[in-house]
Amino acid sequence: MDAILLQILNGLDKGSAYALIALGLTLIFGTLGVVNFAHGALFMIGAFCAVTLQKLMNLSFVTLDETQTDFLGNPLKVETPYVEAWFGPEVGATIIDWSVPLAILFAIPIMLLVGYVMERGLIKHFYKRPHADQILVTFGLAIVLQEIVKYFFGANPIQTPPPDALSGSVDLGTMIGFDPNAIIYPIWRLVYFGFAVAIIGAVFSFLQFTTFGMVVRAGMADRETVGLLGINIDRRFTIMFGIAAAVAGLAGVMYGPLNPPNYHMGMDFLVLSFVVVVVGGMGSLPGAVLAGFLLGILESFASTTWATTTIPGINQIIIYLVAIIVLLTRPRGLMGRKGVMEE
Amino acid sequence: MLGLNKKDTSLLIIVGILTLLAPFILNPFPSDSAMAQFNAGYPDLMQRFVIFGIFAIGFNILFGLTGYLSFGHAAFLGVGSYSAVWMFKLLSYNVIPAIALSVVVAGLFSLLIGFVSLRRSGIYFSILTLAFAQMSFALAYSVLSNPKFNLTNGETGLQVYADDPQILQGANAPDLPHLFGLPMRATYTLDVGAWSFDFNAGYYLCAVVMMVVFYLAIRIFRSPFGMMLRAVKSNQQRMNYTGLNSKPYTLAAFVISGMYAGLAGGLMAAMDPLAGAERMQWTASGEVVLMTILGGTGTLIGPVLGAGFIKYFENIFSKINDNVLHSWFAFLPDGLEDAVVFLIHPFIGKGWHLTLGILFMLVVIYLPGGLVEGGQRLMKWFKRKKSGTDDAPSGKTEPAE
Amino acid sequence: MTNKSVTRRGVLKSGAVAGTGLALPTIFTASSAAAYTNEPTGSSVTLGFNVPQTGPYAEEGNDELLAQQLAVEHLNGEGDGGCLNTFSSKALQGNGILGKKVEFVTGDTQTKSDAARASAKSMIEKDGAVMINGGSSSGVAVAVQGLCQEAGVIFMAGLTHANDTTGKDKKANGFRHFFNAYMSGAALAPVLAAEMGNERRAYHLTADYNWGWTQEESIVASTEALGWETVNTVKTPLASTDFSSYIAPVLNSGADVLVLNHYGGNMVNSLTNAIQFGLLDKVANGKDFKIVVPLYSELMAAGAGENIKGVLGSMNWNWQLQDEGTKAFVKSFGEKYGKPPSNSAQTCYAQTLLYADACERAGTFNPCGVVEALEDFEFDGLGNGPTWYRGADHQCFKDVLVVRGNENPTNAYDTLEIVEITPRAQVEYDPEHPMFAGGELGQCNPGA
Amino acid sequence: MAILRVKDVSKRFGGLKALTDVNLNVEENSVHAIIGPNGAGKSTLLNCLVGKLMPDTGSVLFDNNSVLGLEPYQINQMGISRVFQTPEIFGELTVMENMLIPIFAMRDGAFRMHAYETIANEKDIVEQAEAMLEEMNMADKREMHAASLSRGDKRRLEIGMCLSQNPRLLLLDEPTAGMARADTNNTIDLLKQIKDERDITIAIIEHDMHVVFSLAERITVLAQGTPLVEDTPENIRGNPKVREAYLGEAA
Repeated sequence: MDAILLQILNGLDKGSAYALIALGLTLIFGTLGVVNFAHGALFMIGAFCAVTLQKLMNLSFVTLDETQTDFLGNPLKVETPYVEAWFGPEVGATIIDWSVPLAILFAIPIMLLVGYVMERGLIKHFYKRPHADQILVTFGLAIVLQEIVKYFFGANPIQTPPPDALSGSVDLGTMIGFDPNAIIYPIWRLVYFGFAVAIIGAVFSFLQFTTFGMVVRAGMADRETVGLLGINIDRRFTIMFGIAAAVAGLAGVMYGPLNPPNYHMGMDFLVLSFVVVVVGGMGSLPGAVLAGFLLGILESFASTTWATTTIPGINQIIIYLVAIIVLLTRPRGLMGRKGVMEE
Repeated sequence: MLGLNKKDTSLLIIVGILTLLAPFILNPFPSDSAMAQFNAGYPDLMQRFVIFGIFAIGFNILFGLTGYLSFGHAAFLGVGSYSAVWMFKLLSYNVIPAIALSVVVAGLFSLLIGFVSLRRSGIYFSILTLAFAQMSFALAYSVLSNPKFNLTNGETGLQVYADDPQILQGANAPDLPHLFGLPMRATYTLDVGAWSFDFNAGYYLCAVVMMVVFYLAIRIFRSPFGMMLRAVKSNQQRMNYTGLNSKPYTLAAFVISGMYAGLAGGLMAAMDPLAGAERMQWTASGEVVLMTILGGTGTLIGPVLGAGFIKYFENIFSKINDNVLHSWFAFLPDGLEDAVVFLIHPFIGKGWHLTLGILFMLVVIYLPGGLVEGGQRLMKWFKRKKSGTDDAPSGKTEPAE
Repeated sequence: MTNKSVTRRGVLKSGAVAGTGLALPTIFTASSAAAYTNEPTGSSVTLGFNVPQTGPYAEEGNDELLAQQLAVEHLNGEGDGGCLNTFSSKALQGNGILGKKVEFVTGDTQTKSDAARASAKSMIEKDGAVMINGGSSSGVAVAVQGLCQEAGVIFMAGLTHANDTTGKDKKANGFRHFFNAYMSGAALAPVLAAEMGNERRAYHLTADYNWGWTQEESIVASTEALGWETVNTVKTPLASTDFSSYIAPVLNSGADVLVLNHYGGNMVNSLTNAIQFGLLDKVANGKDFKIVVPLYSELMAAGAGENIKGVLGSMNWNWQLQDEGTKAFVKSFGEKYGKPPSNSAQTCYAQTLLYADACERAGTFNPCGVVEALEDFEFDGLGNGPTWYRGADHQCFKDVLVVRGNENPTNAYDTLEIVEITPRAQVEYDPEHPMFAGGELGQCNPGA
Repeated sequence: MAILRVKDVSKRFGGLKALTDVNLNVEENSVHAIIGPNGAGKSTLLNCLVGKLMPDTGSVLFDNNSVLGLEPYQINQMGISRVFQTPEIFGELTVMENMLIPIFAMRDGAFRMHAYETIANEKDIVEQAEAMLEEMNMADKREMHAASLSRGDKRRLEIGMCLSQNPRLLLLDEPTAGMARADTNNTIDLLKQIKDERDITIAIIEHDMHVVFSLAERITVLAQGTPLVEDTPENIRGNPKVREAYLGEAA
C-alpha cells in the first residue's frame, strides 16, 4: 500500500514535468499548427534562467588570503559574493539560498521575450510551410540554442539547490497512519507538483474566462472564421506562443532542484513530450495534461521491482508501449479532435 | 536507356561518373597542404556518404512519395546491421549472405511495424514508428544483451569473436569482411605529385550497390506504382473512391524503404563488422529525416546530397581543432591570428553541432526546396548570365527529377 | 594492382617530395611497401586523440584533450617537461619520439561506438595516425580497441572501467591504464568494512548496460565476501533522467546502504535524488544509512555539488596524491590551464607518455614492437606509485584510491578527499578470474 | 429495373436519428435526384451508399449485391463512382496523371505492384486517358498541376476521372455547390451530355432546385431522415407537402 502511494506520488511528480511541457507544445500545435522541435530547448532555457540568476547572485570579488594556499601553492583566493557584501552576510546568504524561487520572477519576462522573438523572427514565416520544414528549422534552432548554452555554461550539470527551508524530505506516512519511514517524500517534489497544478490551472482559467482566451480557443477550433470576424488573431497567437514558452520555461526553472540542469536536458524531454502530446490527442489541452500524468504514473509503476521482474525491460519501454496501445485503440489519442495533424 | 527517359538517363550517368570518380573529386587538395583538412576522399567517409545515401534514397521513397513521415527508420538500419554481423559470426566473413540477410530481415521487420503503424496517419503514424524504434533501441541496448540471451551485445556493439562458429569460413579466407576473398578494407593508393587518391574495395562495392538501388528508385518514381504513391500523398479520399486500396500501396512503400534501410545497415556492417545499438536511436532516425528534407524531399538526388552534407560536417568539421586553425592563419600577424582563431573557434571542432544547426536553419529559410533548389537556382543564374535575358524567377519550385 | 589492408598515408609525405620528379611513372603503381600501418617516414609522427567533444561527456573529453596536448608538448621538449622528469624510464629525450616531432589530430567520439569508430578510422585512414588514445566509456573503448586491432595501430584506452575491456574483449593492440570494476570492488571492500561494519544490507541501483552490470557484479562479490547481504539489485534505463521511482522504495526495503552503479549524468541525478529523499539522514536497521558510488570522477563530483559530502567511492588517481609524478603533472597542467587535472586526464596523459616511451625502447613505431615493449613493463613516476602493465591482459596494476566527498571543501577542486590508498597487491587478480574469462588477446597486428 | 435498392435503412448518431426507414429505388439509366432541406439526412444517406458509414439496420443493394460492410474502393469496383461536393482530385499531380490513375485502377484492381514498369509503355491506358481528356475539353491542360485549375475545370476533371472508369452508377454530391452561375450552367450541360451519350445511371444530391429540375427524371424528397415523397419533377413542383417541408425555400 505504502509502495503504491509512493509510486503514485512519483508518477504525479514526473507527470508534472511532462504535463507542463506538453501543455505548451499543444498550445503551439493547436493555435499555430506548428511542430515545434525547439520546445525542449525552451524548457532548458528556463532551467538556465535559474542557473544564470544563481551565478549573478554569486558574483564575487576576490581577496587573497596569504595564510592559505591553493593546489599550486599560490595564496588562496577567497571569493565573497557582492550580495553578501551589500546586504550583510546573513541577508545575502538568504537571497542566494532563495535564488531558484526568485528565478521565477526573472524567467517570466525572459521567456515571454524569447517566445516573442522566436515567433516573430522565425516561426511566423513557417505557418504555411510543410510540417517537415517546420521540423527542420525548429530542430536547427534547438541545436543552436543548446550549443550557445553549452558555450557559456559547459556540458557538465550545474546544481541549482532549493532553498534550505524547502530541501530535504517529509514523512508523509506518519501523517496518515503509516509507520515512520514508510512514505518519505522530498519537499521540493511536492512543491513542484503544486506549482505544476497552479500553472495548469492558471492557463486553463485564462483560456476559459478571458475574452482573449475565448478568441484563442475559437481560433484553435477554426482559424479562418475567426479571421473573418476581424479579430487580429495573429497578434494573439504571438502572445500565445510567448505564454507557451513561459510555461515551458517555468517548468524548467522549478525542475532544476530536482535534477541539476545541463545543456541537453531539453532534448531528453523532447521526444517524450511529443509522445505525451500525441497520446493525449492532438490539439487537446486537457488531453495533454491527462496523458502527462498518466504516463508519469505508469512509468513509475513500471520501474518497481515487481514490474521489472514480471516483464524484463518494461521500465525501458513502458512509455512507448502505452503510446502504441493507446493509438491503436483510440485513433486520435485520448482526447484528440478529428482532422488535426492527420494529414 | 534501361527504360529511362533522356533526363533520367543523364542524371543516372552523371551520378555514376561522380561516384566512380569520387576518390578524385573528394580529394581536391594536396595531402600535405593546409587545405587537406577538407579532403573527404578517405575510404571510411566515402563509404558513409554512399551508405547514408542509400538509406536516404529509401527513406525518400516512403516520405517523399507518400508523405508518411516515419520517425523510426533507424530501427531497420540497425536490424540490418545486426543480421549482417550475425551472418559473419555464424557463416563466414563473406559479405554477400550478410547483406542479403540484412535486406530480408529488415524487410520482414518493416512489414510487421508498417502493418501496425499504417493503421494511423499523420503525426499519429510518426509517433507509432518512433515508439517502435525506441522500444527496439532500448531492448537492444539492455535486455537483449543479457548474458543468457545475448542477441545484440548491448552498449559495446555486436562483433565477431574468435570463438564464433563461422562454419563456412575457409581456411585461407581473410579474417575480415570480404567479397569472395577481396577484403573490403583493401585500398589502393595512387600518388600523383602532391596528391594522393584512395581506391577502396569496400567503397566501390557500396558505390555499385548504390547505383543499382538508385536506378531502382528512378524506376519506382517513374512507374505507375510511384504515381500511386504520390496519389496517396495528394488525396487518399479520392484514391479510395477510385477503386484503389491505399493501404497496400503505403505498406509496400514502407517495406521497400525499410529494405533500403536494411541494405544500408548491412553494408555498414560489411565495411566495419560492428553493430551498435545507437544506430537505432531516435536521433539516428531523425538524422535521415533531416538528410531528406535538407537535400530536397521528393526529389531523386536530394536525399543523397543531404546525406553527404550532414556526414561531411560530422566527420570533417568535428576534426578541425585550434591547432589546425593556427596553422591556417599562421600568415597573419600574431594578434590578428589569435583574434581570427578566437572568432572561428566556437564553430569548429566541438562546436560542429552549432555550425550544423545554423546551416539547417539557413537552408530551410532560404532554400525551401532544399539543396536541390539551391542547385537549380545556381543553374538558372548561370543560364541567365549566359543568355543575357532577364526572365523573372518563377515563384514555384518544380521538383527536380 | 596490389592490395593492402589499410592506406599508409605516412608514406605519402616523403613520397610527395620524391614523387615530383617522377610523377608520371608512379601513376597506378602502389606506393612502396611499408612494414606496418601508417609507418611514419617523414620528420613527424601523428597521434590520434579520440575523445567525446559533444554530448554529455564533452567536459570530460575536453579535459582529456588538454592533457593529451600537454603530453605532446612535453614529448616535443616544450613546457616544463612534466612527468618526463619523474618517469622511471629515461628513454624519452624531449625530442619527439624516435627523433620525430609529435603531431596530433583530434576527433569526436560523441560517446557512441559508431561515431567513435568513424572518427578513429578517419584519423587512421586520412591522417595517418599510428596510435589512438582517449575516450570516456567502455562501450566506445571496446569498439575502438577492436578497430585498432583490425587496422594495425595501437589503442591506448582512456577512461574505461568495465571489466570486459581487458577481460572478454581484450585485444593485443589495446592497453588500459585505467583501473576496472573489479579493482574498485577490491579496494572499496576493506574500507567499507572498516567504516560500516560487516553486517550491512546493500541495495544496488545499476545502469542497465554492460559497464553497469560488471560493476554491480564486482561490488556485490566483494561486499558479500565481507559478510554483507544484497537486498536487491535494480537496473535503471540509461536514458533515465529522474530516479525518484527507483530511490523511493529503498528506505522500505530493509537496506541500510545504497550502492549507485551509475556514471556521469546518471550518477549526478541518482545521487541528487537520493539526497532529496533524505536517505543520508535516516537510520535503518539501527545504523546510519550510507551511500556508495563505486566509480567517482571529479566532473561528476562537481556536477553533484554538495550532495557528495561523505559519500564513499573509488578513483584511479587524484591530483591530491603526493608522489613525485603526480606533483609534476599537476604542476604543469595547473600552470597551463589554471585547474587541476581530472583522473581521466591523467590516464590519457600517462598513456601518451607510455606509448612514446615504448616506441623509444622498441626503437620502432611498429605495433608489434610497441606491444612487446609495453607487456610486463614495470615503471614508476607517472602517479600512483610503482605500476605494472601486465602482459597477459594488457591491464595496468597500481594503487587504487578510495575517496570520500569532502565535508568542508576549501575551493572548487578539493571536493573529494583521499581516504585510503589501496596498495596494488590488494587489487590484483588472476587473468583467468571468472569476471574476466573468455576472449583472447590474440596476436599483435601491425596491419601490413 | 432498379439498379440501386435502399431498404429500411436507419442510422442513429447517439440520440440523433439521422435516417429512419429509408426506402429508395434508383432505376437503371435514369437520373434520380434526392433533395431535402439542410439536416434532412442527404449526406448521411450518400455515405451509407458508398461505404463510408454503416447503417444500423436495413440493406443497400447494388445490382442485387449488398454493398454494406464493403470499403469505398470495393464499392467503386462494383461500378459506383462518386463526385464530391468540393472536387476531390490529386492536386499535386498533373491533369494527365489524374486521368491515368482511375484507368489503371480499372485494369489492375485495388492494388498492383507495378513498380518496375513505365507509364509511357502502357500505351492503351495513355490513349484512353488522352481520349477522356479530349472529351472533357482539357487536352491542352494535361501537364498542369491539378491544384492550379479553376473551380469549374476541377469539377470537369473529377467527373472525367469518374467517367473514365465507365461506372454504372454515378453519384453526385451537390456538384454545383459554391459555383458561379456560368460554371453551374456548364456543369449542367456536361451532365446532360453525359446522360445523353452514355448508358449510365446518375443519382444526384442537390440543394439547388435549378439544377435538379434541369436534370432529374425522378426526385425523392427527404425530410427529417425519412423520404417524404418520390415522384416526377412536375408532380414534385406542385406538391404542397414538399412546399411545407421547404417552408417556401423551394420556390
